[in-house]
Amino acid sequence: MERTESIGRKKARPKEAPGGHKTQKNLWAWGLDNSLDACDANGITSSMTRSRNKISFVCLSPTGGFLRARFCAALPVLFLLSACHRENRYFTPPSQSDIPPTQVRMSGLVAGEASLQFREQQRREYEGNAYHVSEGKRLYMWFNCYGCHASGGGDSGPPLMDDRWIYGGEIDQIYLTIVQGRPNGMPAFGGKIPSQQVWQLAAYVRSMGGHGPKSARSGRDDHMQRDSEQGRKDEEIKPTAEPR
Amino acid sequence: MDERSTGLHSIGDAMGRHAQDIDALWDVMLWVCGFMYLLVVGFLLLALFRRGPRRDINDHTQAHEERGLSASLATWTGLIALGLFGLTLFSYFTDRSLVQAAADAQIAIKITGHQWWWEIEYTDPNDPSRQLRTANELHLPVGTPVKISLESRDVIHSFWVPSLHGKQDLIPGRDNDIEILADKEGVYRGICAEFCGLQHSKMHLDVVVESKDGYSAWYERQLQAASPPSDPLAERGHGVFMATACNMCHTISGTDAGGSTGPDLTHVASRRFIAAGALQNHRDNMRAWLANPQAIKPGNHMPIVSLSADQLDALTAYLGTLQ
Amino acid sequence: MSANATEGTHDGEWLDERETRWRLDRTWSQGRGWLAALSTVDHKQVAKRYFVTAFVFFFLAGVLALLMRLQLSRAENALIGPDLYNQLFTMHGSTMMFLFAVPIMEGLAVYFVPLMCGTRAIAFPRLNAFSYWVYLFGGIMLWVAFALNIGPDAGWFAYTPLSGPEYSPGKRVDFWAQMITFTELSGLAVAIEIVATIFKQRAPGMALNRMPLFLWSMLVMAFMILFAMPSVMLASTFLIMDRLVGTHFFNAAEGGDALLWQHLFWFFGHPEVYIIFIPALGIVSAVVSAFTRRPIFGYPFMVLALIAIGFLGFGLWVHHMFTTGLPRLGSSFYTAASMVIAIPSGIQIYCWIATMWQGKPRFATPLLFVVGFILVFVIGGLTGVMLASVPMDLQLHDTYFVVAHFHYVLIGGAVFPLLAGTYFWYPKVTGRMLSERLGKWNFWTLFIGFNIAFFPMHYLGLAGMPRRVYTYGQGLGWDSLNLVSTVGAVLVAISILILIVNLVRSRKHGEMAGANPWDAPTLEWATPSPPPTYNFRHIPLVASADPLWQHREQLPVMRGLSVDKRELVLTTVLDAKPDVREPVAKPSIWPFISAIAVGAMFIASIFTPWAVIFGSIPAAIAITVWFWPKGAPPPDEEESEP
Amino acid sequence: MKSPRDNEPLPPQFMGTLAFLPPHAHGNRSLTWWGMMGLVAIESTAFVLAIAAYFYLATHSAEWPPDQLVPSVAAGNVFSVISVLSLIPNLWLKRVAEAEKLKQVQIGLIVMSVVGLALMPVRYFEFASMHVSWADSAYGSIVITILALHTVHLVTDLYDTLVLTALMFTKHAKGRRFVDVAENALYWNFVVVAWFPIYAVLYLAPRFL
Repeated sequence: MERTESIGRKKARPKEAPGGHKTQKNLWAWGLDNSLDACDANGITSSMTRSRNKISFVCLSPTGGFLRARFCAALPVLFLLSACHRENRYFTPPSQSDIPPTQVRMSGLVAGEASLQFREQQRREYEGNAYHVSEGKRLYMWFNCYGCHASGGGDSGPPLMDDRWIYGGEIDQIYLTIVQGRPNGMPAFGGKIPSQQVWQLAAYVRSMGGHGPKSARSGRDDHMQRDSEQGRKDEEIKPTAEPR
Repeated sequence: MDERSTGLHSIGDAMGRHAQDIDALWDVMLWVCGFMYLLVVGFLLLALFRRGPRRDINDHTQAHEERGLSASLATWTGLIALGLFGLTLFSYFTDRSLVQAAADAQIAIKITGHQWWWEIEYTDPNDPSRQLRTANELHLPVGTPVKISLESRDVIHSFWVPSLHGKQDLIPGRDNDIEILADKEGVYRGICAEFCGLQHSKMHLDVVVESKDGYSAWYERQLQAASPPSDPLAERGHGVFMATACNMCHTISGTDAGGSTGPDLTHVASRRFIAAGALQNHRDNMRAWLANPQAIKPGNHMPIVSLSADQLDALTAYLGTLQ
Repeated sequence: MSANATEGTHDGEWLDERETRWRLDRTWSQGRGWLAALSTVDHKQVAKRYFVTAFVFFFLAGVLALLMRLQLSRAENALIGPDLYNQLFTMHGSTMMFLFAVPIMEGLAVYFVPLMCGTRAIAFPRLNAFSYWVYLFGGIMLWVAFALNIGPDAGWFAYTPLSGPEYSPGKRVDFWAQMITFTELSGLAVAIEIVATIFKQRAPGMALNRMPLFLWSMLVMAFMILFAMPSVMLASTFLIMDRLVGTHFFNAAEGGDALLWQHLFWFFGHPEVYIIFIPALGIVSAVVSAFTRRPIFGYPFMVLALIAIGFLGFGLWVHHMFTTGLPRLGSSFYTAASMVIAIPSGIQIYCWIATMWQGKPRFATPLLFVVGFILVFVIGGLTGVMLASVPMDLQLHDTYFVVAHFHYVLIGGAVFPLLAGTYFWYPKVTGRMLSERLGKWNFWTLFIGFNIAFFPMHYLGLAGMPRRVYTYGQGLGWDSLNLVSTVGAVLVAISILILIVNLVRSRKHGEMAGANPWDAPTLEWATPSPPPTYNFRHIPLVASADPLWQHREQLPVMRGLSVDKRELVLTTVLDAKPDVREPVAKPSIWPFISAIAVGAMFIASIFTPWAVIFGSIPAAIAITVWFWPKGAPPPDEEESEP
Repeated sequence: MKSPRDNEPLPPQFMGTLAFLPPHAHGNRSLTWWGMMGLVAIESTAFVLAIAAYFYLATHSAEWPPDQLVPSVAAGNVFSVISVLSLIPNLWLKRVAEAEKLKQVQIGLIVMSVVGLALMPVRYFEFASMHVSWADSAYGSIVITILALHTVHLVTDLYDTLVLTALMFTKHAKGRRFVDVAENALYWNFVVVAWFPIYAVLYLAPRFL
């Protein structure tokens, strides 16, 4: 796995190693660019990007002429970088291993340096990507997580949107919880859900608690908002700007 | 894939009552509009290139032809109005005949749109237990009016089989239906006609119109549960199906697989196409699809499940037995 | 007192023409330097920016179209994936409609309405500057988002629930919805200016029945904007609220309805087509009249037809929704209404051809484009008649037949006239002629390329090819015509390149034009090319619909407006009797600053709803400073702008 | 401007003078009035469409409002009464502005500012008396949105009035500024008139639908 270091706070974005997971054919040949390569130009990302699904018009900006130069210069680099990753649609799993390096630990509270790094990487990769989070939301319904945890408020299973975690609330800990199952009713989905989908689920679960960049989180659902009378009352009392 | 295998999909190949009515209307429209166009072009060319007296602004004599032009403006307007009136009437009566329901639809079918495939449910009005679920391949008896109710699980789709009828949208939260009546046996291609996201392009549907006997036979066959695999390879494939991600989303009746978010695979091998019309259904395509569905339909909801080559072979073989 | 000097007189003595011009130049100077460039309120300067900006967007959206055509040139092409392709066609449609077609028509109005009215400035010139900046910022925002892979991907029509919070993750659709807010705000502002200018600032004597048809068409367009655009602003507000603060307008499970979006969108979307098309009718009338050297045949019919189209345009929106399962009887009503609109369009076509019949056609490039317009547009109109029929639409809706139809209507009905207008008015705007030779090349490559590109699409649609597909299977029989279509698209691109060469080259090397190179009849030709900042040295007095054909030796004018203050004359609505002397606003940087404040508020609101509250404070401050009168007020009057 | 000879337009033939025209006028003789009418047209359309959306959603819902959560009418009534009464000083203000009487205009503007400020807390209670959040249901969404839409107009006009009040106490308070005051008063009329259909929709429609 290849990682690049940041040129500043928040700017680091781990990129995956070259691998056979390009879903779209190479646009290079047509002289088209990739916005992620625009990131490259800033020396941030690694040599290989995952999804060549963007034409960069940074060089062809809409106003042309004198406005263009000024305008390009004014682009906040940080915004550019985060946007590149946040909005990509990743259809294929990364080629490097995405299995947490630390093994089964029920408490999940102690983590070594390597696993901290890994955790950071997975958080950026999944929590920071709107498509992953939204896929996680879809799978949450598909695999009936909803059946026990409701919309995060908890039912027969524990709530997922508060800060209390029995088995750890970090993304890799949630991953392990899903994969391994937990006593008192949480089934083990290891082998039943492909790894990338588990990460997406974990990222969505994290986003329920307000983790991850706000701009990557999902909006409201397209189904009933109220799972229970309690949830209903809560909403009546205090309308939230960020409904689940 | 050759043209024959995709089935008819042209508005001109009208093989159902409704499509034929619309096709007749099309012919009239084409002739009337073509005639109007030729009139315009003729008048334009004549106006530009005619010989004879022309006046410009410096010529103050009151143009003699002014009256003639005014009169022909009235004629022209009348002609347009008449043509439009005729077309509107014709269109209206065609529409009446389209919505005229056949006495009683004998088969009730529900089609549910998903991103990006069609779920099809047949109910036998006489025997509710004879209900069956399939996907992406609609079988119909020839000459029998069928009422299809259309629903959507996610976004708006549109059900369209050009050879049989116009489209009808599948809208979440609304109940639409469409009646179709196929006159000729054959295979027709249905297409999702409302933009529905990443794989809108690959959301097709096969409509197989059979003789009534053929249809009944098909129906009976589809009602059967899947037969247990006989050869060892398929047996192993069955194991793979049950042990990995497959059964999270797919149902194979007669087995433990009961996932409901993906297409029902009980008789997947009997279908002409897989992946909602994206691939013809044969061994190599099936294997390629299982190995990497995202390469064939990027963004579709079937994930890449990492399977070894052996497992893939076994799984392909198993699915091949689900006739 | 010199501050009271007026044209023609100075303290009771005659000012000679030289002195008048010198004083007017000084009074109406827009200044120099970058600050002056950002502060200008000259409608011609602003309009030129509209032209350039809209053309750049046209070019960019055209590049996207070429990419799409390349992708579709063969079956199962792997050049572009679905994610990018969806962004491409969304950007193409949105840019062409919101950032090119409407703004370029607005730009045309902003440039020529005051000139044709014979007035010195557009009404509310600072608002005009503001609306341009807002439009520019909205367009830049959308394209920057696209470059950052936040390009909208739910189609230019953004149907819910696909565009809603559940199926369009991230900020892509939010940027699209805010772009709507930007451009519609800009469009509404321009519409108000146009209505006020045409109603109140026409030259003395230019009664309504002496107004050039171009002005009539711009008036109808402005009214349509006023009543159509609020609909899409409301819709996009609903959408963005659904996405960002969790409202349920389009959520069926909570009492919302997905079709509400379609009703609101098409209540705007169909008039939108006429908002683009009606100004084009005005251009065609101007060109036909000038190049046949006849007044347009049947002026009253033309005016009535324009107004009828304007009204009927609001009664058709449901014909975009025939397949959604609405009650059939209601649908038939919309069929009839949609067909009826062909009558006024037919009358217009007839009147132009009748004018050509009477007059002496001069086959210069503008007239060629008009002929191309008629040949192409009528096909689009007739396929429109087909699509208006419910049964036909059930088959043809959302197929390539529709793609062919509306490109015949929009390229035929708007781009051809626009190019006619470009060749016609370029001399007025720049003072130089465009090359006729390149113009003919431009026309023929466009005409041929366009038909090669789009005619086959009719057949593709009939053959079952749906719209908005990023690829199609082999064996469906759609390959060869798609390839033909792509070849045609390349020819169109070549044509546009020829146009660009012509525009750029002629700017420096074109033949000098003079005030009225075409011997055209309307007032914009009664002033030098390019016109001075104040448009007219003296306010014309109009006695007919074709003043420059009526008066060959001397132009009747009114004197009495100040040469030392920015002033124009307001006239009565119907008869254009002189009524009031109106001061005109001076240049100001504050419209620009206000546009920045408003733009920042819009963009920030994509990320937090609180931006609407906090962002409105700087916006309110900036706008207040803009309106606050500057300097010491003169004894009884001071300059300002409402 | 360097121009060739033929870039000179036709020589002028003076037919009369505009010099004696008044420097400003009220009502539809002024540009401001036309600009204001444009705004009113746009905003009326927005209101009409929002109300149409309300009834559209109402006819497509099984229960309207959901759970019989009918809004309390008190705050809305207070708002209605105050805004109707405000028409009296407002029409007077418009008249004195057109007569260009500075003292009276100043008084009228202060009164209207006070009225506008007084309406703000009432409006706050109106939001509360809807008993529904925009995130609850489509009913909540459209009701809150319509109310917010009207509030935007209220706030805009209040701000405009405050600015004009300040302006009319400066040296600029003459001539065309009276036109601005009169047109602002006209806009207030619109805000009040627009309130009535909205009142009917928000408070009465849920009771009768």
